[in-house]
Amino acid sequence: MTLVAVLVVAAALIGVGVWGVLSQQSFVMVMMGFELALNGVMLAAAGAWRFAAGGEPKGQVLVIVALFVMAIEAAIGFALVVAVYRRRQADTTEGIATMER
Amino acid sequence: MLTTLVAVPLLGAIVLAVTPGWPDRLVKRAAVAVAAVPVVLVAVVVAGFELDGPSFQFVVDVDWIPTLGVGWRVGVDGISLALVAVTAVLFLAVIAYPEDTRGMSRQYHGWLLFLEAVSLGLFVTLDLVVFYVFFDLSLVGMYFLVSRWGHQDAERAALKFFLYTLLGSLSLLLGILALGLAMDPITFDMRAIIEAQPLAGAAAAGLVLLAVLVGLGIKTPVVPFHTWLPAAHVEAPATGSAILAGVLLKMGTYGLIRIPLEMMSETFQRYAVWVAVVAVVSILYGALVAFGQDDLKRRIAYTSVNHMGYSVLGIAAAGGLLAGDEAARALALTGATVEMVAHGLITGSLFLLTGSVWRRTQEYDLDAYGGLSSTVPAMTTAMVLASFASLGLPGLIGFVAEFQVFVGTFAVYPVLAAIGLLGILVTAALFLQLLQRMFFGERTTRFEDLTDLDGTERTVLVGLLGLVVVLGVAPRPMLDLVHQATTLVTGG
Amino acid sequence: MTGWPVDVAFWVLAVGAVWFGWRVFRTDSMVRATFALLVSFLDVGAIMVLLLAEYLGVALFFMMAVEMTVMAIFMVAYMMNPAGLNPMQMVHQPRVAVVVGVLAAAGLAAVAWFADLPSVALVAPQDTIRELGLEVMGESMILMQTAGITLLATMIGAVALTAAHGRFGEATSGSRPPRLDPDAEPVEQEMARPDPHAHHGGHG
Amino acid sequence: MIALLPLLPAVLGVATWASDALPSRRRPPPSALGVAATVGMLLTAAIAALVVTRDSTAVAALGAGLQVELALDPTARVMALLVPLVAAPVVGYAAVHEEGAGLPRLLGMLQLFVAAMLLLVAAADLLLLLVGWELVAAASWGLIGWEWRDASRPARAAHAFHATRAGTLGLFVAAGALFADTGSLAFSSVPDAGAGTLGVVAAGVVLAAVSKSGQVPFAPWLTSAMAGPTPASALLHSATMVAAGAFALARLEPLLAPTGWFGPVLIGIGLTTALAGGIVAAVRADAKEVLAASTSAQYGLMLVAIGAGHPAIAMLHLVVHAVFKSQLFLSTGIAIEAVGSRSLGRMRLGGHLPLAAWVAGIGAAALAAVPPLGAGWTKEEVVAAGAASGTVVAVLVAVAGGLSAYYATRLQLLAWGGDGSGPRQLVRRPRRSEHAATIALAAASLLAGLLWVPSLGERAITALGGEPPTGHAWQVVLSLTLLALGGYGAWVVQQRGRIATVASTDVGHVADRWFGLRDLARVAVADPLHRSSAALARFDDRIVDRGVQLAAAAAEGASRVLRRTAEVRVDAVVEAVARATTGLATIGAGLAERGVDAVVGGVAVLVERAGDDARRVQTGLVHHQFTVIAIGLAVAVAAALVGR
Repeated sequence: MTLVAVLVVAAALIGVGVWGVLSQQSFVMVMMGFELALNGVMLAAAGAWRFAAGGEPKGQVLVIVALFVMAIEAAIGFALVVAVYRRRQADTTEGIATMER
Repeated sequence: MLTTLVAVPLLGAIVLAVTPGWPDRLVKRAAVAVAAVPVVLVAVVVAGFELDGPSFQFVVDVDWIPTLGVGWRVGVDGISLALVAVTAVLFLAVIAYPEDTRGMSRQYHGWLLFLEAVSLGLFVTLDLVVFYVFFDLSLVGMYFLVSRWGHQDAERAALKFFLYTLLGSLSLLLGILALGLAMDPITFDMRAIIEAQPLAGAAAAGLVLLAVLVGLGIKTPVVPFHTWLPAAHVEAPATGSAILAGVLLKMGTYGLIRIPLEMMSETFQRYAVWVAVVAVVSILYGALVAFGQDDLKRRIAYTSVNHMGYSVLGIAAAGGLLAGDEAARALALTGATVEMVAHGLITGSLFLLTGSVWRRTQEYDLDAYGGLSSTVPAMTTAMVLASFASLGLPGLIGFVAEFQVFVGTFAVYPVLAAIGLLGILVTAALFLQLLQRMFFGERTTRFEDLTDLDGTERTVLVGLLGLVVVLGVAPRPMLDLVHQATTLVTGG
Repeated sequence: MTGWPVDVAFWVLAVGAVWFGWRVFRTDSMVRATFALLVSFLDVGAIMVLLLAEYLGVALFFMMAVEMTVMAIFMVAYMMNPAGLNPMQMVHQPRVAVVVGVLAAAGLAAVAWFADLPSVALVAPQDTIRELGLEVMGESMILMQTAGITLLATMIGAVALTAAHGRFGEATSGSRPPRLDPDAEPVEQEMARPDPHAHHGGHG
Repeated sequence: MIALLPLLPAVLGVATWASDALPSRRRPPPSALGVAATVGMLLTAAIAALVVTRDSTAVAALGAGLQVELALDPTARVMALLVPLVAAPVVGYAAVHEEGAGLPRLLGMLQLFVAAMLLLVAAADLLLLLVGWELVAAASWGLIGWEWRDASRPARAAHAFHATRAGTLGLFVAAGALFADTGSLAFSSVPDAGAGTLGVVAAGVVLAAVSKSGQVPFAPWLTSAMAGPTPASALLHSATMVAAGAFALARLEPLLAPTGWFGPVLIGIGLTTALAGGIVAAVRADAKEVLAASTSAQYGLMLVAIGAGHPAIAMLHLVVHAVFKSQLFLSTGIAIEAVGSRSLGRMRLGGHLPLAAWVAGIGAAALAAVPPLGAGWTKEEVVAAGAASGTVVAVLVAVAGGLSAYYATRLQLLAWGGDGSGPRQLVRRPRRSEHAATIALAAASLLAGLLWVPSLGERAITALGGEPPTGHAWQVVLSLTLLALGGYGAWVVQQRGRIATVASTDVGHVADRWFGLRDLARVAVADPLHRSSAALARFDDRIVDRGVQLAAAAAEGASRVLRRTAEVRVDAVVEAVARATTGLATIGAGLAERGVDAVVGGVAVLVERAGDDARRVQTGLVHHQFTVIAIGLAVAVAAALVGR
């Protein structure tokens, strides 16, 4: 278990997350992709805290901040999904194209 | 002091923007009063400027984004002070000049004041990032001025102008970033970059120079990047044209002095001859194409290409050698700067005059006119004076500039200077023909009851053309001011 | 914790995290996707424990367990096909997504692999939880407080967004009723449909 | 003190002109203006005398390392006195001779003309010389185009301005070369310049002077300048505009002669012009244009003297020429007003106006260089000076003298002949003050005859810093013989009644058109200029802007590709391609058929479409935005890596 190994795993998670974000039509699935990418980010931060920062407590704080971001993203995201669904009956990204032209 | 200079018109613009319900006449008076403040402030700065002092004076330096070395830094040397002065004067004139505001007097004057703040800010700032910000903001202001108060096809012309010059400024941004990031520690302080010459000898310096030159060349404009200019000018309101030609074009040549010439002198020296060639092409091409126009405003617009060519030629000559011929190179650079001042005053007057013509006749076609001299003598006099100033008659400021550019350039690029001289012949032809077609000969019956210039128009034009004459007859104060800076720049 | 058992556990968990992450987007059932994501998170939480960040790992367990449960309920309540009874493919631009995802992963991995990263390992054993507590209650206090406020604002915002009745009237005003047939045009509703041109006012 | 020399007439001129703006009841009458202008000129002459005796100079720094200097050398002293003295009767004459609302403008401009000329004369450096040079040209533009209601006059004024401005470029080059080499523009720094620089300076000055003095190949502009009012022509041809060229050459000759080619070139140009101008003058049917051509010829003689190393003689000839030529113009003006036409064929006014005829006769005799008059002496000196450069030169100068005798006689006989074939009635009789002006100038012409007194003549030359040339008797005999032949020839031809119609013969026709020089200027310069500028204007609209169009098209293509990769509806792509094709077809059709308008329209369409497409990238679909963000990030990272 080395820093490089942890970061590679994190990169893989982020990559899968990006793929999901870009390929999924459903808003919920898009958000899952984001969560997965953030998951990778947290892993990378934890790995860096462990192997590169010598256990400096601020590293853990960084992970907590990422956790916060995830929580906020989920809350606001779901709220928006609900609001959009109510207003436009849309649950996929193609459903709202009002910004076009 | 300089911060106030920028802040006053900006505040005026904000106040006009956020407080509706002004009566139109009050808006005009308030705007004129606000625009008069920078003129007074500039006079104070000029009076307090020490000719044997340091290069940049009235310096204020406040950190803004310290980690990137970006700050609110202002200061003027002789070159920028001359431009600041002409900017303040021209804006006062333009704001005072009557224009059809289409019932949006508040917005019109607000945008003008905003443009004034941006232009003054661009000339006084000593920070490249702030310079770039103002460079772009000027496009925004001009876009709205052209699109809202322009003629029929104004929207399109404004969009073309905006996109084209935005492209240029993006190219410029690349160059600015390269310069700032090459500093250690990173800073965008012009003085520091001039001192350090960060890209001297760097492999990519040529590319950076190219990016900067393209960016500034579009704004100036030089052939072949000039095609946005006639379209924008023809559709713009006359006051907008006056600002565009009188102030905004100077941003290109001013940048040319500050960035390539001062900050990358070694690299610039290597390619200066090509810049000079482009300048000569601009001079001849601009004059010839202007001669071929039958549209009053397009003709004057193309002479801007020609005149800015003189300025670029002077700058190229000043940067054409790293050492030697200091007196001639300083003379060329002084000429280039004076050309900017001269072009601002002269072409500003010419465009304001076309505005007066347009408001009376709604006609730009030269062939529609003839023999106006008897009906509108004051307009004729003003036009004749402005035309002769533009074609470089001695005793008027245009000659001072052109003489210095050519004599100075001769030491560095004699052949190019001699070829460029042919431009003044064509300029003479095109202006005399313009006068002849509009004002002399048989009077056309179509415009028999034309009214002559009114009091406001006269006052403004007397002011501008008075400066053209006074600075042409007694250029000493202006030349001393500018020469202080150009001597330092050219190492004389 | 060191030694080969740790390495083995790490790799097992790592492969699990990525595998289940991948499964999230390859299953027909929304609920199943949600749980796959949960497993991926739990794997990462476990890796954090292996990395001696016990607090973080455990916090991740709990938080994700709850969040994914909520998400599963959400799926069942709102979304079609929660149980994956019908096979379905709700994707777009799949090739672009794959290419970009692979590039992102490869790029980041390349950075991890080739970059000259600092190497200051944590000297075990150390009371990392206590240090974290002191940090959170000490120097990073302001950060935590800000985060708290932000979370509060998030809650309020989320409630406001989802509320059926808001300050400006019905949340459904101007909306279209649910369509029963997915391919049918939306039914026009009587109530308060905004003027379609009103949105374009700002473009001039 | 010396600064007053140009300043006084300038101020007076502006004041005179400005009186035009006064309300009509407070406007001074023309007579008052005329008197004021004449007195002003005399005052200026007095100042010139003071400056000459006190040897006043002035230096002023202009800033930017430039400095200007006013100083009079012996050559300039003569000019400084001559210009206001010739101008005094001319402005007085103008006030009574010309009528109409524009009189204050005319008088004002005449005085400004004098001011500009005096500045030019007093200049001791190339910058001021150039300033005066251009101002003189501008003033002459205003004067020639004075009657602007006739559209042809401003056009001719522009012709004059352009022709002399082309020469002015030479002064620009000279100034640039001198400054580059020595860092100064003063005449006194010319000897410090290297050989190459000296050559450039000399070439520039020669070009400027040749164009200004109406020499081949610029000569036809002088004929165009005849569109101006008579007093303006009188001043322009005698002491101001045209004189500037010969004056500048005379003043700079000692500095420029070391180039070696300076003298021969001047002699060549001068002789060619003297002969060609003489022939033109001999066939023209327009009274003023005869005088114009004779001016070219006379200045040709001065150039020969300068080229032969005798600028002092040239200056003396310039002085006497100024006196008799201005008088001839004023006299001719009387004749023109009397018959209401410039055509020589309708004059023969000797019977009606005997006094004017006799006065004009003195001028004509001077033009013909008949001996007891000063002009005769100076011409003989030119012949003698030319002989120093070769017998051929002397012979050709004498031939030119014969020609001048021919056209002077012809002019006199046709305009003032008293055989009664003139008009029955005069359109307008001359006023007394018009006579006074011509008589004053004729008297001065007669007075110049004192130059024949050997000691006086030689002193005049030495006072100008020259040396009298050594003449031979054969030259005098030759030149007088040719002179008599010329005069007799003109008389004989006149007796046969063919003299006014020479221009209708083939040879005469060619000569009348300045041997094709005017056409040459049109075909070689003006037409190509017009054509090329029109072509370039079209080129600019069509082709250069095409670059922008192409860029727009490229942007369109890029956005299309982007859209395809983003997998937006295929039919939109097809539609865009179709529209682009039709758009290109429109542009193609527009280029071929409707020209500029269509191209401008095409530009607009393309710009608009590029804008549309740029906007279309903004689909409003979240996943497209995410994709763009991801790609952008990757590019940024890559750039950061590459630029590291």
